Amino acid sequence: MDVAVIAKEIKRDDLLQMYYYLRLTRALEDRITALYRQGRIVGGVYTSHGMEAIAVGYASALERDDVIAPFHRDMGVFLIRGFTTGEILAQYLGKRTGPTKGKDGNVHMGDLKRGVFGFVSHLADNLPVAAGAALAFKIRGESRVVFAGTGDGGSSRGDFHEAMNFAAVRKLPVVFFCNNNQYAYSTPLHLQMAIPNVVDRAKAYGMPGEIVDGNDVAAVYLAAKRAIVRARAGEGPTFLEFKTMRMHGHSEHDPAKYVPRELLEEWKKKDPILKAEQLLKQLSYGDEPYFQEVTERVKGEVEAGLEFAEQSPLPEGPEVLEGVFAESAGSY
Amino acid sequence: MDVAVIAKEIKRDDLLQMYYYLRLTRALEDRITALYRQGRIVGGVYTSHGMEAIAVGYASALERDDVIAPFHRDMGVFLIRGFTTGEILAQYLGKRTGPTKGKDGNVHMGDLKRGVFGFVSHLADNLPVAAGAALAFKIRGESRVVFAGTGDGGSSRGDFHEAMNFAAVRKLPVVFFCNNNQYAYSTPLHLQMAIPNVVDRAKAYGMPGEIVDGNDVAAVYLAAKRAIVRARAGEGPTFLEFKTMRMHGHSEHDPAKYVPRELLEEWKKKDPILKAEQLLKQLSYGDEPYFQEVTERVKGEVEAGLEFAEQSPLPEGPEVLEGVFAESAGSY
Amino acid sequence: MATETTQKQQEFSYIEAISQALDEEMARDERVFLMGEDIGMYGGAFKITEGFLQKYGEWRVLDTPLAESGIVGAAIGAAMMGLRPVVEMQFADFISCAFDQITEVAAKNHYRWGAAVPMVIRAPFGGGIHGGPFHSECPEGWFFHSPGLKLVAPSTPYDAKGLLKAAIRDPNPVIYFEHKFLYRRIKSLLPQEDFIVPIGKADVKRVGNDISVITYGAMVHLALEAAQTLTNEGIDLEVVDLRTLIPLDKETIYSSVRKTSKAILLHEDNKTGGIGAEIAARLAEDCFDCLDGPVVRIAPPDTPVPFSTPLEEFFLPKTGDIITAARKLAAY
Amino acid sequence: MATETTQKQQEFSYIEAISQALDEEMARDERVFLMGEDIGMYGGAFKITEGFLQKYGEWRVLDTPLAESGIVGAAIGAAMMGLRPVVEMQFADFISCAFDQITEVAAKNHYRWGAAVPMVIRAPFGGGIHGGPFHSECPEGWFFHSPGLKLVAPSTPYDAKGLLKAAIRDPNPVIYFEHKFLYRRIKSLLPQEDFIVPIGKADVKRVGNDISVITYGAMVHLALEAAQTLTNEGIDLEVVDLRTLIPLDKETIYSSVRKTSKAILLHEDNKTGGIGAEIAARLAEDCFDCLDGPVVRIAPPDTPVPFSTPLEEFFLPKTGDIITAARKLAAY
Ligand SMILES: Cc1ncc(C[n+]2csc(CCOP(=O)(O)OP(=O)(O)O)c2C)c(N)n1
Ligand SMILES: Cc1ncc(C[n+]2csc(CCOP(=O)(O)OP(=O)(O)O)c2C)c(N)n1
Ligand SMILES: [Mg+2]
Ligand SMILES: [Mg+2]
Repeated sequence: MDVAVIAKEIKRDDLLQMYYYLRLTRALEDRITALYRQGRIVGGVYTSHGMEAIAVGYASALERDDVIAPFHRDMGVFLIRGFTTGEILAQYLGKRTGPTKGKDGNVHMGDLKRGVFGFVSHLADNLPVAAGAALAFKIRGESRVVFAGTGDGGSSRGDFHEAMNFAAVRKLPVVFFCNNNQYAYSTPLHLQMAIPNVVDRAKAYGMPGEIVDGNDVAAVYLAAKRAIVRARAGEGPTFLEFKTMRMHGHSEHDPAKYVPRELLEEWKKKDPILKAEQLLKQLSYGDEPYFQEVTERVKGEVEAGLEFAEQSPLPEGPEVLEGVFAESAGSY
Repeated sequence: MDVAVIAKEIKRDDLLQMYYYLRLTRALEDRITALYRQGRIVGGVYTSHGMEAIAVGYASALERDDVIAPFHRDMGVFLIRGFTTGEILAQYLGKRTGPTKGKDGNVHMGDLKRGVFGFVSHLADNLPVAAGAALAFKIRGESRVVFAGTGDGGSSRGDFHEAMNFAAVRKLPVVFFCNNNQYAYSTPLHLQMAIPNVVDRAKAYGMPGEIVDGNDVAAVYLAAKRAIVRARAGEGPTFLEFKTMRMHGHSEHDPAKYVPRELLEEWKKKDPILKAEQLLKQLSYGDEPYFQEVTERVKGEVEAGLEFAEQSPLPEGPEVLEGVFAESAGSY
Repeated sequence: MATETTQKQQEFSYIEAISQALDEEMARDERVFLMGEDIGMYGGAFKITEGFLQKYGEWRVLDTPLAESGIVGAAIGAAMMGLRPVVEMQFADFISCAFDQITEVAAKNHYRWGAAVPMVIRAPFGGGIHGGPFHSECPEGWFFHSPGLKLVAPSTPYDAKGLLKAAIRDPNPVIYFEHKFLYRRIKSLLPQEDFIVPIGKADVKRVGNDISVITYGAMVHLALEAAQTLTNEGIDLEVVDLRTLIPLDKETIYSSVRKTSKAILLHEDNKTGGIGAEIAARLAEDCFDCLDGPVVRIAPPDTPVPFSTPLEEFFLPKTGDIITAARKLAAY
Repeated sequence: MATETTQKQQEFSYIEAISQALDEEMARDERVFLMGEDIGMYGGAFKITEGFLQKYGEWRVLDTPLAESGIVGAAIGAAMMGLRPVVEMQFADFISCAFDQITEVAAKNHYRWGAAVPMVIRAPFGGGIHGGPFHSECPEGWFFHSPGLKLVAPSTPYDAKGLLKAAIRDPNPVIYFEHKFLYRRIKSLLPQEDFIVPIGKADVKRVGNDISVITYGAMVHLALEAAQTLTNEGIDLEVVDLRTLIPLDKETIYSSVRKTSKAILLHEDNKTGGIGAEIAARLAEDCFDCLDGPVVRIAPPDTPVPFSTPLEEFFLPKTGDIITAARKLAAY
């Protein structure tokens, strides 16, 4: 990205805040990974390691009353939407103070009040749901937007097709994105699709698409902004393909031996935090001591969160029976 | 279509046979419609009236050991594959001598021995199934091809997406087609998709696509041939969009008031039988007396079939219990 | 003459009751909107929403692409944001295409992360109309097993109207099984004022002392017919109309069986895995001492719904089956 | 020492038994092939097919796109042509995405038009592994209701191997529920020669006189544990392992209950609509006179499977539940 363009298009504070969230995401997920290795996490761990710029970039581009249906590597979304490190770690430890009160695990957090949909494991299931939220905005005449994601893998599912098509026909204010991180679990792209870019799928719906460097938080932010503006203007959905690379295993138990070392080496150089620091330096918004300071700060926040989570109570057995049915429904 | 090309590419006998099947399809379905109006048909009636060239054209382009997963307006397929008018009318009268022995109705006929898959109401469900049959051919190293169809409506379903994508990834010997007849039941194209042509969907799979005049049996035949040759050569699937118009209601109970009269008038001039007769005349393969003779001949076949069907027994109640499970499975 | 006219004006068919409920709820609450295939311009395959598009406009009566999963997903999203979507399946059979969205997203969202999903899926179900295996299904058995869903199935115009209103006002996902066979076959008076039939309450449609026939949907009328015939023989059937399948009204069921000591479970759904199984289990568990004879299930055999008339007649439960079973049970 | 080694060589875990069955059937019959996500290069999420790609090649071990409906549909097509596909669901939970293909196409093809569909879907199911609502489901209850499907669920390495072989050789669609919790937790000796466990035959895993515990899958081991404890109290449990859920082995169930006069139905599937309901209904119908007490169901409550440890523990049936119920029933 052209530094001059960035300087013009993104406010300094916004960039610094994105850097902070990149760092916070990294610190939080690294801590979760470490806890996982110590056997202290309940269930599996899927991280956005090396892909943090996607969630941080697009969530920063949205307004507070926009709605997000995050993908399963979008930790940044939760942080930006005000889920505390304590709440999040409580979720990973199965504590009652987590956003799902122990009912569900890991990244499956959601909260309508904070405009984040709980992730559904069944990949792509939340895409039609996101289109439906956008439909609600359109019906009510609100100028709000929905941001909803899938992976390269999830884009093979029928619900992807049905969601994209419906959103395009009705020109709904929704932005779909794909984190193309080269693999679906162990499956490389060429066994998933016969097209060079996932964005080629947008044409099938009459929807504009864009390829974006998913490791460049500024690029993600600006592409998201463009799509959001378009959606808000009533011009309908956009599809964004964020090119990136999954740097860890599919989940933390997976050594990912199927990924060529060279590929990882190559992408390591494009680490989103590294890129962000280079940018901040070029713009003279930040320097090494500053980066150090932020790194320390987020570390503290993670540790404080962990303390909260560890001191939080586990749910009690009979809580199983609560919440199958809703007593009332709100408006969001 | 250029008459010289047709003369060169299609044998006289093949063209005459296609004309015969067009006439037979028309006569059979018109008879079924008349029976329906008399209340003599069990269940609903969906016809290919005005769209006969599609099934006749593509089924004529296939070899006998190729397999077809027809769409629900492809009566010509059954006739070409040797389903007699008697069997077919027995099906429509719910008789035991119909291909489904009364278990299912109308166009839901199939027979593995004759290489025709029974239609599944749930539109697009048979597309992944067709891809799977093509996979079997590929695995066994056979040079057979599968032809499988949907409508413009069915192309919105997730199974369309999953089938097309899988077939493209594995370069399976299957040809997908869409009969784009402007409507899905009452729903016009602009409420179904935001693209000008259904064929635009092929690009999302890295699959070549072609738009074909669906009312020109020679054009359908030649386009099908090209796609079949490609599939047989191991080059993978093709998507064909046959442009046409549904000239009756969705089913015979539907007066289709939502279709503008002018549209029907316009398409009436492009009637596939009319077109075929013009072509045969241009090529001096046929003249009015000949057309008259064929028309009479097929009428006789339909009436003979009706006699067979009417004299056939209905199934008996306890036959309900037969056939839930297979005792053995064959190889086809 | 004058009174007769007045009375006639208040008599409505089952299908009219459904239309009225939709119309009144849409007028009452602007959050209520409709989605489905061919429900707008065409007024729906069964004409239940005829005139609605003109009255409420294209953003409250949405003709959708042919994509059940996408439509249901979109309804979930809109419901979570605070709207009250009512989705029409053209036939209940096609709900299989939306199964994943219903069971994994709609049913679980509130339990998992507290997001209420106030939506209704209308599913025209059942046989007796020569629909064959894809247009006659009773799919309710598929959904007993997904905690978080409510299932209702009215048997009269009164219940049809009152339950649909209750379903629309419920904060949970409700599948509303409306029996196609009853649409135009039964009429009754409806109150002019607003009313609901509460979800979760069965209704004793006929008080009797000897045997409880526990049933729902079209079968209620069969049970009432059988009861009529059996009075002459001194066998006094009580007909319990479940109305709601989930959550079951155990109190009404148990108190009926406590009185009669004998139970027939009657449904049109396949025998194995139908709601009859669940009720039999609960009786055997909670009401064992009050049973004076075997719990008899009357239901179709475990086959798809066959097409041809003699097959479908054999398949469907008949008044005679109830009479025979009741005689045997009375003599037990 | 030498004999110990020999014995050890013949002792295999449940997961090894599954791998062996697949390997042996692939070696025995070249029509057998595998499809699924990450089953090739990676050897499957649970490593069941590790080394298979190298041994059998990419056309008999197909890594597929992430698209369950498309994969199952393709398997149906390949099966109809004469191959013997075995599809792996990565987790049983994702079978909801293929629900339509399974219930509408696979289950009905033979009944409707005589096309056998000899295929197997392997579904790793069940809880106890901190999987939460989307990785712990027992979806078998969804499929009782679709005539044409067979459902099996082994509890031991012997049954796992024998039933998988039988399923692969069966000419019908079979869903094979393999319990994830048992994968590496139980071992047993396996015969060296080829053997099958016939579909449709239950197995009395422990002979006893006082109460029949009818169960399957992981719960079999709980029942055996409870039986052990109860011997000291003079309560003699008979443990009937269903092994096949559809078609049910009524003879074995009834003859056990005729002997003991008391039945506990135990499953990990949700209580409402589980197979326990069906068996209770059949007992109440066909075996009423032989019952000397209520039919007790032990099953999780009607909620999704919760994530956090204390919740999941509360949710899952425990040995103590069986003991308590058995004591009560014995005293009845
Ligand atoms: C419908 C469905 N099938 C299978 C899975 C199991 N699964 C979880 S993540 C995953 C791979 C996802 O790949 P992709 O969409 O590219 O996302 P990534 O993890 O690479 O970000 C698979 C197969 C699932 N979650 N949902
Ligand atoms: C999954 C599914 N949903 C709904 C229907 C009901 N239905 C039958 S045909 C039809 C319209 C089909 O339109 P199209 O695919 O364009 O085919 P055409 O009839 O125009 O040839 C609909 C909605 C169906 N058969 N399957
Ligand atoms: Mg990926
Ligand atoms: Mg059409």
